[in-house]
Amino acid sequence: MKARVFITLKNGVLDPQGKAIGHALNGLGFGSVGEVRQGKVIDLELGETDAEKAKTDIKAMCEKLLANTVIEKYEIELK
Amino acid sequence: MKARVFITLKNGVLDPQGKAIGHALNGLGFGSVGEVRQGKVIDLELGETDAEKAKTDIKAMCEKLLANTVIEKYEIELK
Amino acid sequence: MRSAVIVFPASNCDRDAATALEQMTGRKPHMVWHQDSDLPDVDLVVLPGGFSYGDYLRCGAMASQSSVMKAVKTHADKGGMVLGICNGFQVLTETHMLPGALMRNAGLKFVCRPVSLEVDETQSGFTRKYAKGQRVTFPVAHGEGSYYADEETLDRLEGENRVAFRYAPGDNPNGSARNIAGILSEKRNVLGLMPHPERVVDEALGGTDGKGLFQSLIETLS
Amino acid sequence: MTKITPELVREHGLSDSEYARILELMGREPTLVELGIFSVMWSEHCSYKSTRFHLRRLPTSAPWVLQGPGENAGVIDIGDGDAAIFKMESHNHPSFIEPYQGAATGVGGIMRDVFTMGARPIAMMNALRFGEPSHPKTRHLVSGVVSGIGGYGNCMGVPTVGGEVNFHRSYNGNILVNAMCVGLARTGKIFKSAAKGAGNPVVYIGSKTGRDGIHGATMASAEFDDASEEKRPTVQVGDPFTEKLLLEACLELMATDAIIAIQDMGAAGLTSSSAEMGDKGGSGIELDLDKVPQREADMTAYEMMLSESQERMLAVLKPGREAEAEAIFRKWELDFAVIGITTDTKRLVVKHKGAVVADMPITALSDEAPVYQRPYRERAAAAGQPLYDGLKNPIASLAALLASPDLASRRWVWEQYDHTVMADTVQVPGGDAAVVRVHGTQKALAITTDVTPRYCAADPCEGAKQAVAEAWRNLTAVGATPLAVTDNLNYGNPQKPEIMWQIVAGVDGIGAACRALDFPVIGGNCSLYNETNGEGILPTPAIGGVGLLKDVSKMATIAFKREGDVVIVIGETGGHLGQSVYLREIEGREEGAAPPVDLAREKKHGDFVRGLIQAGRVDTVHDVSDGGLLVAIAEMAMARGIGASIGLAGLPEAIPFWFGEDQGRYVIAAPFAEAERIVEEARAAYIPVAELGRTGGTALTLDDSNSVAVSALKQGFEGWFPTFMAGEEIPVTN
Ligand SMILES: Nc1ncnc2c1ncn2[C@@H]1O[C@H](COP(=O)(O)OP(=O)(O)O)[C@@H](O)[C@H]1O
Ligand SMILES: [Mg+2]
Repeated sequence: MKARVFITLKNGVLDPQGKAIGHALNGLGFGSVGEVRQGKVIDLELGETDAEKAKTDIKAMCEKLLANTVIEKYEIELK
Repeated sequence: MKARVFITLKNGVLDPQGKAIGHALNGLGFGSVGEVRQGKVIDLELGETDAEKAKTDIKAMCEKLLANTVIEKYEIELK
Repeated sequence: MRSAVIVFPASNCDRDAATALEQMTGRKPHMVWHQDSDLPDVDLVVLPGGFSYGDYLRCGAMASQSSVMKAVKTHADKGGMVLGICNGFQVLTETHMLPGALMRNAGLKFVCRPVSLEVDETQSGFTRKYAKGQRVTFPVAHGEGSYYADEETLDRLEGENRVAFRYAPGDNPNGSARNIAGILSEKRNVLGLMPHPERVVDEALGGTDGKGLFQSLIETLS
Repeated sequence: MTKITPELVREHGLSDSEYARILELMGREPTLVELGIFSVMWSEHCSYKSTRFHLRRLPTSAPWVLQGPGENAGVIDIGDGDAAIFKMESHNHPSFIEPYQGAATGVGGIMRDVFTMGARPIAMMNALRFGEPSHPKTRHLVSGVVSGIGGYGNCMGVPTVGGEVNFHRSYNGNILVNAMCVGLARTGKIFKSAAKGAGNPVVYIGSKTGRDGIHGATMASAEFDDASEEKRPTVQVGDPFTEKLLLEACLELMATDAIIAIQDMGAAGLTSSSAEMGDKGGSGIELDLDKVPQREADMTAYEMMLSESQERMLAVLKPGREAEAEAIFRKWELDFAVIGITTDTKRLVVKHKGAVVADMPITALSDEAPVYQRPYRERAAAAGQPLYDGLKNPIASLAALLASPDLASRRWVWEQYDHTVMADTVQVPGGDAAVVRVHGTQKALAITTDVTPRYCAADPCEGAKQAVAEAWRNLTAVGATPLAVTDNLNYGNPQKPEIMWQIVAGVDGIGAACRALDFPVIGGNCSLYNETNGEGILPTPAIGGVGLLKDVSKMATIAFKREGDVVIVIGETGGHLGQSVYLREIEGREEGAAPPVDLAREKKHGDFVRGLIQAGRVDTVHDVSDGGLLVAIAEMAMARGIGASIGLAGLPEAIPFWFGEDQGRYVIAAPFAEAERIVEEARAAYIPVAELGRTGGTALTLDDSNSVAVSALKQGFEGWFPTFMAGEEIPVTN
């Protein structure tokens, strides 16, 4: 089974990269672009077949390693 | 309107980070984890309201700036 | 004073730390491999700078999971001293032995240059040989050294005088909150800092301001 | 089995006559795998077919040279059982296509060349050439290349301590990224690539093999056109984390005596490493590709033999030592596999899925590889002394020059490189040469890279001489004894007679200078076909020089250190404005003769200055190069903010005197009494010498009247690069 994990900065945590990107996009003439935030996406291949079990595993992976919950939040998407 | 852009390495392009993450997850006891690939996710706020127009804009942004099309591919998702 | 330097895969200031420790204490530190599950009997554990695991995913994230870090935690819980420099500081925040997080530099670029620091707290085993407010110059060399913590945490750190080093006003190289360059744990036996004291213990390398930190440790631990 | 069509042959960059030769050597039609192997081994990049004949003219030996050209890197003896091992290599085309990864993998590649010989890398240099600042691509390329070099070198924990950056329109479509690595080993513990003996296990170590950069080697030998930016091969991605593990694991294995031969897998990966090891060892090699650690599913033999996946090495072990070696690589969590065996057949035999997919005489890939004496057409060197406006204010021009792209401070670049890790960098970027201590000793190595391409364009031979002379001078200026060089010959298409002439003359110039200065060439690299749409780059024979300081405490730096020091210039100031930065930036013209290099004087002046430094008599020295005398003095003032009051010695024309680029000159600052002695001694030795004035204050003052605050000069000098890069769309980061 495949899964995709999104790791993004919590609201309120400054994101200089996102800011730079937004700024650059405006500079390139994409004036309609407002706030930009950059995060990570991690695609996983899992031996696990039971969706529920997979979700709990991935949650554990996020808490333990994939996300730093001091600054980041995560969403899990199974495919 | 909000949009989310996924930027991931093209297939076959080495992903050292993904490789190391997969290795670490296995080491932490998540044995069922197979290949891992890491990419970027960029969340955009757009003034644009017409979905079609927005898509073309974002495509242009990816080609011009957001993705390094030599090694990366991108997907666009409007919300 | 007996010390140990932890070696993670792609640590790269481990030798620098060992050289400085030997020069200052007259004793070679133990070099401890990340897969070891216990520490030799030492007074000080140093987590060196470098790019443990290539800084992949997040700086210090994977190193924080290594088996030796459990032993380092126990050492600290028992009141043993721990010094984390640069990547070592990142490992300490990732293991939550120190609060907050170190994020990509505000300028988005790696920066290697001497920076002017203020010793903000001298009531610690790491800084007692400095004078409060003393200006010292240490080099920084990092891409992700921007210290972040929420407002209460920052207030608490300041309230408890746990900010050991600050970037001098106007010389903050990475956008760290409140110019924070190095912080102490609640029990004040763990110090994490981004600048490199071990690179300034030799006149030939352009300064000896780092000696005070090692002399403080020697005085405290012997 | 694939039919070998003329199209297929051409796609492999092989000419009809080359293919005819292949048929002859093989005695049959080659298999596709064999054709691929020929195409990379006979490519310019691997075979040096256009330059090899000429490179033989370079001086490569000296009593202190332990290993000249021919191995992965050159080796010199620096006393006490220590050896310095170094090499410079280009990664031009990949860096133009993907600046971050191209530059990063260039750094990784040159480091492997050095540690494969048993050395721990202790310093990196990088010589960079970009298009004109106004070109739309330039910022992005600068940003990507610099962060790629930093991203890889910083992670490796090897300080990047120096280099060069130039901007010129001739590089608009073909930038140059030349990286140099210097390492240290013990003279008794140097590892080579000769796979001697039959029946020894051939082992593969490092990362898995993927479809990375297939045909990179042939690409690096093919001229660019805008289309090839599209039909490019897959780009290699660097993995500095794995390289760091590979470095430590290799050094650990090298501490045992299990290794017979070892060689990094560079361009043409498995192919060139196995062929070269067999060739040097006079043995054969048999590979079983099924054993090769693979990253991707169902890779073909062709792909595996031509893959340029990074962070891989090939080694030949003593029989029975496999387990011991494997344990080391497992500890470092690296791949390890016995993939073949050495034989006595002098043939390269490749098996895949039970079938033999290649079986060829190794000499066909080495000795029998084509060597061309390509026709060249000599072009008269540019001549004449250009006119100039003698009424221009020298101080105003100085300020403008210091804030111009080629002279402005490179701090923006080198602050992105960790240049102090390893805690032995005793002279950081910003001086004439970087100085790195030999760990735990008072000895140090001085390192520099130099070439002035505009001189080479005006006069390929004199310009090449100048590159060597300036490298020698930069080492001398810090007090080091210059020992040897590595070169990186970047030129255009050798099949054009006028370009071939630049190469031939360039080699002659390097040879002459290295002979005269006792400065042998112990390694190098050629990068040809540096053209875009038929437009060649300025000829750019970059020279990487290494010297030794026996006592680092005597090292000199460029900074004025005291008030009241006498400022002296050693060497003749004839006012040569031809091809000068002044002429280009202030008068807007690139013309005239390149400054001639008098090698005898160069040596005499340098030996004199070095003697003063090594005797501990002077600590403040700067050589005079780009921009001329006044620029050199300004750099000495800006370094610590101590000014100077100077004037013309005698009454020559001011502009040529202050801005001419005559060679063989040094500026020295010393206390009065010492300065007087130095002047006398110079005169006694018939060395031209002139007193220009005194240090002091915070301004640079010309002829007591014309003055500028050093801080103002510094503002322009430090300001150009950050201001230029601020216009960058978004910083390239990994
Ligand atoms: N790409 C680079 N990386 C690191 N340092 C650099 C780079 N380019 C220039 N520098 C440093 O800037 C200083 C000035 O460079 P340059 O003008 O080429 O010196 P010189 O004229 O003495 O050869 C030198 O110390 C050099 O090492
Ligand atoms: Mg110089």
